[in-house]
Amino acid sequence: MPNPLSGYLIVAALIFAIGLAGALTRRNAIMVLIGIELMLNAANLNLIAFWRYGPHPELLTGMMFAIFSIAVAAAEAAVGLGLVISIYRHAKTSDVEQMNRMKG
Amino acid sequence: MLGDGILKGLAETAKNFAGSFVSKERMTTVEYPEERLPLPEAARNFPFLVYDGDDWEKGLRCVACQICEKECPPKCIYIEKSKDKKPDYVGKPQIYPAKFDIDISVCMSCQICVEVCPFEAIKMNTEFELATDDRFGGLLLDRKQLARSNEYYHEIHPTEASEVDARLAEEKAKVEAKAKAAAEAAAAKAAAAPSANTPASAAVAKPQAPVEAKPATAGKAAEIAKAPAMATAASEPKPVPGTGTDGPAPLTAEDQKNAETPAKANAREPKAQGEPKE
Amino acid sequence: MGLVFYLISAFAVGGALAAVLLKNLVHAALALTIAFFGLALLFLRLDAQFAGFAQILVYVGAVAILVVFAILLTKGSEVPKDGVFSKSWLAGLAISAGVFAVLAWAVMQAAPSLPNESAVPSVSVNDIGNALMSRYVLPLEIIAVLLTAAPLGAVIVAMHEKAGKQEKLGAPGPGSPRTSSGSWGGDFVSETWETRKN
Amino acid sequence: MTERLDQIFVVLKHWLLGYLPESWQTPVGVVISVVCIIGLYPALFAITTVLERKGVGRIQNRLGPNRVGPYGILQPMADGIKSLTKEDIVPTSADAVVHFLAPIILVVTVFMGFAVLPMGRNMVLVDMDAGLLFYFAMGASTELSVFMAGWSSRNKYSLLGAMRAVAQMISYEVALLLSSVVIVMMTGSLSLVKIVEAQNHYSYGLPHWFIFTPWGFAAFIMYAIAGTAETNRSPFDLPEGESELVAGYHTEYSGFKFALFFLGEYVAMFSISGLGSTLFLGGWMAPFAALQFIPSWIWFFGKLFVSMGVFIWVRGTLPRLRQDQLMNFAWKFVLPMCLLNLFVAALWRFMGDGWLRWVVCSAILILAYVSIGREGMRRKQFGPRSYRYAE
Repeated sequence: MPNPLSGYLIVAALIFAIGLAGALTRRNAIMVLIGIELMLNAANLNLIAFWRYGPHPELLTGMMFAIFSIAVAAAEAAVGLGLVISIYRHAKTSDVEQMNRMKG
Repeated sequence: MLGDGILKGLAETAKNFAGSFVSKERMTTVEYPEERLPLPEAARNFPFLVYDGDDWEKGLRCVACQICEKECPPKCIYIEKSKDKKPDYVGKPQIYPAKFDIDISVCMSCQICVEVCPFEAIKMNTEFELATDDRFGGLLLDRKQLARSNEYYHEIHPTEASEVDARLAEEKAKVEAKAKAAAEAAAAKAAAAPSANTPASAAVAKPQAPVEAKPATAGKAAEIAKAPAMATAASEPKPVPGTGTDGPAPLTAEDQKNAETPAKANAREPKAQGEPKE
Repeated sequence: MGLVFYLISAFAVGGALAAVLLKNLVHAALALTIAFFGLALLFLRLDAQFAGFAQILVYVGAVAILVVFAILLTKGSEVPKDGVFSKSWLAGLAISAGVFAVLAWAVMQAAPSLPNESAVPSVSVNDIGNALMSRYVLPLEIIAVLLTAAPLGAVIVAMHEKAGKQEKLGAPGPGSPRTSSGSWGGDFVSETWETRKN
Repeated sequence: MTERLDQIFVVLKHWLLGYLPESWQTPVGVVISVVCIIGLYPALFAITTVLERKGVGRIQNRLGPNRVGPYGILQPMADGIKSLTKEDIVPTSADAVVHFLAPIILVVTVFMGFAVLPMGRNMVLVDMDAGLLFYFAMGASTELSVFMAGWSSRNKYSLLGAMRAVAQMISYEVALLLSSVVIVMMTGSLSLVKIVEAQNHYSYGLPHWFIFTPWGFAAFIMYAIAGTAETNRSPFDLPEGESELVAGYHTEYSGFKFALFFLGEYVAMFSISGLGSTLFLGGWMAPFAALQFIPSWIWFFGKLFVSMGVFIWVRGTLPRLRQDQLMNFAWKFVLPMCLLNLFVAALWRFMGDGWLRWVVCSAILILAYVSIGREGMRRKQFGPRSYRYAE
């Protein structure tokens, strides 16, 4: 790595790509959510890295963004998993490929 | 208000905690190996063999009649009769158990052996610390391990033991009286009066049966009554049928039936198995 | 840089890979917590103490548990027979590989112009609190509203509706509500009514 | 002299480190501290187990263990040897890796919490700026290990116990955090060292502990309830309710792994007690100004043992709650009280000095306590049990 920031960015990109792959290739709705969580986390890593090596760390912009993103991700996980459970109750499956009807 | 019950409970347990250091009466536990609670008199565990006197081998009351062995529901008693005889407590020569084993891993403490024993020879022990590291040999007690003195019996079941002693003493006295009567009768027979003997021995046997309500003891009475008769049989054969018809007869028949049933069942079993083949 | 960075990165990336690849969903969720933990360590390495601990508290303590609960509630702990990957997995893989290639290329292109080593920012929790309460107070309030609304919504969505309640809530349809009812009592009433008619 | 005794461990550590080259001192110092913590708390755990058994015995008018050694004080040694020599059984269908990792993760995360607890003046492993947050982050991680243990055992009892434990810990963690946040509000710091220092002054010979304020007292009660539930102690020991679930999530553990769970549970109790005394009871401070000559670490561990004694006392007194009572209590009593307490603490802060704030804050809290309690009792949500029998 030429400099530390790019190292963190590459790791973040890798985790983002892994999360994206998981969200796109897995059949289970919960696994899709797991992939999305990974992507959010990769974004958080980016934010923190940019805050750390940015020109004005004392302004805390990236850090704040990451903290808010963590909070939003928690809410998102709660709602997403609630939806998965609700869908599972209706369709008796959590396989996203079988959730192809508009009427439950 | 919410929580006052909790405070009340906490006060109660605090009282218990502090009180347990102050008053010994609060403590419900007994520190077992050092302290023991007295066992209730009716406590029972596994059977033991009673012996009189100091020598356990000589004083065993058991005459190896094998009634207990036959009656035992889980069949945990194993008796081998001796070839020779030794005198019992009344002085009559009897066979004795050459081998008397009780497998206490099988025994279920039902006390039936005690109830059927005509000789007061087997009683229930209260000893419960029988743990051993050998579950086969260690729990198979032989007659030496089973033998306990009559004094020990008095110690663990005082009321019952004194009753038994009184009964034995009474029987002994009666036997002696009867022996005396027999001797007198023999003397009388010598004086040519044979008809006098029969009512006398019947009178000995008869009152015992109503007094002892239990059939087992009645049977024992018959046995004891029979014993002197046999002793005198050599000199006088006549009283034997007289005593035999009087009461012991149905009992001995029942005993025989009991004794036969397992044997019969055993005999029948191979037949039943063999029948479909034929 | 240094060895520690590579170790932690390997930890996080390995956890993420395992989370995506493992067949058993509970294993995947546990691997996900490894990834979260690795990312939290990376945050700590970036001197973002508060964010790192918040990450552990929220993700490992709450989100992972939530995922695990959801897995157990949907009977997801059994491995399905017809494979865990969708039919179009190759396309998904290609897309994500492409995304990674683009991102990595961009990062590598920009690397020389990126800022190099910089001083450790001296940011205490106090500063974060002050910033939250002054400059970022509006986002904070919005997040607070979101965090109140989202769990409520999640609970309502996931709540198991009872048959009786549904009936009470539902508007009376064209038919008689008595005969259309699915409850035991309704069936009983409709049956007797019909038998009487016959 | 008292000064030296107070700092004896700090001085000892520095003296030991003096023999090492400069670059080694920091890592070796950390290692020494960690080893001390890892050695000390299991020893305290051993003492506590025997004290607990004897204490609960006394509460029930029994003697408790008294066979191994004089007065039974060597009982933990016997227990330890027994559990170490027992066969380690892993169920055939268990998930071996997860099953193996669960107790280790539990113990590690539980011990991590001690890193930020000040155990005496200048006796803290890391004086972290976000110490309290670190503590709760580690506390939250224990839930996962409990779940791992229950799930990997492939046993219904284990799984039920784990689900109960996780549900309970999540519910009460909210209360635990909210009751601690009051302290953070008043001191303006997440560092536990600073929190202790904020309480470190006396007036009329009495200390300014946070428990001696209306909001502090209310928060302490809520903290104690939530902490008891968080460590799965009686009366909140449903996850391992032996009458229903054999042993809950550690049903399928034996030997050393079971001992690790047992250790983890007790060390978690120590750490919750330690945090509680740091937040509300002045940490290593002496309760009276006149007693300050006694070393600070003695006060810390004394407070630890007193709170352990209360744990044991409560265990010997209260019966186990039912699951619905547990949840109702968490969400309908403890949580509203904690939220109200936050408001009361803010009020206290802005009312300035004077007797008025005492009256107002106490009145609000007592009123809320009585009314929420009465309402709950009326609806039979956390009152005495009522039994319904099958018809």
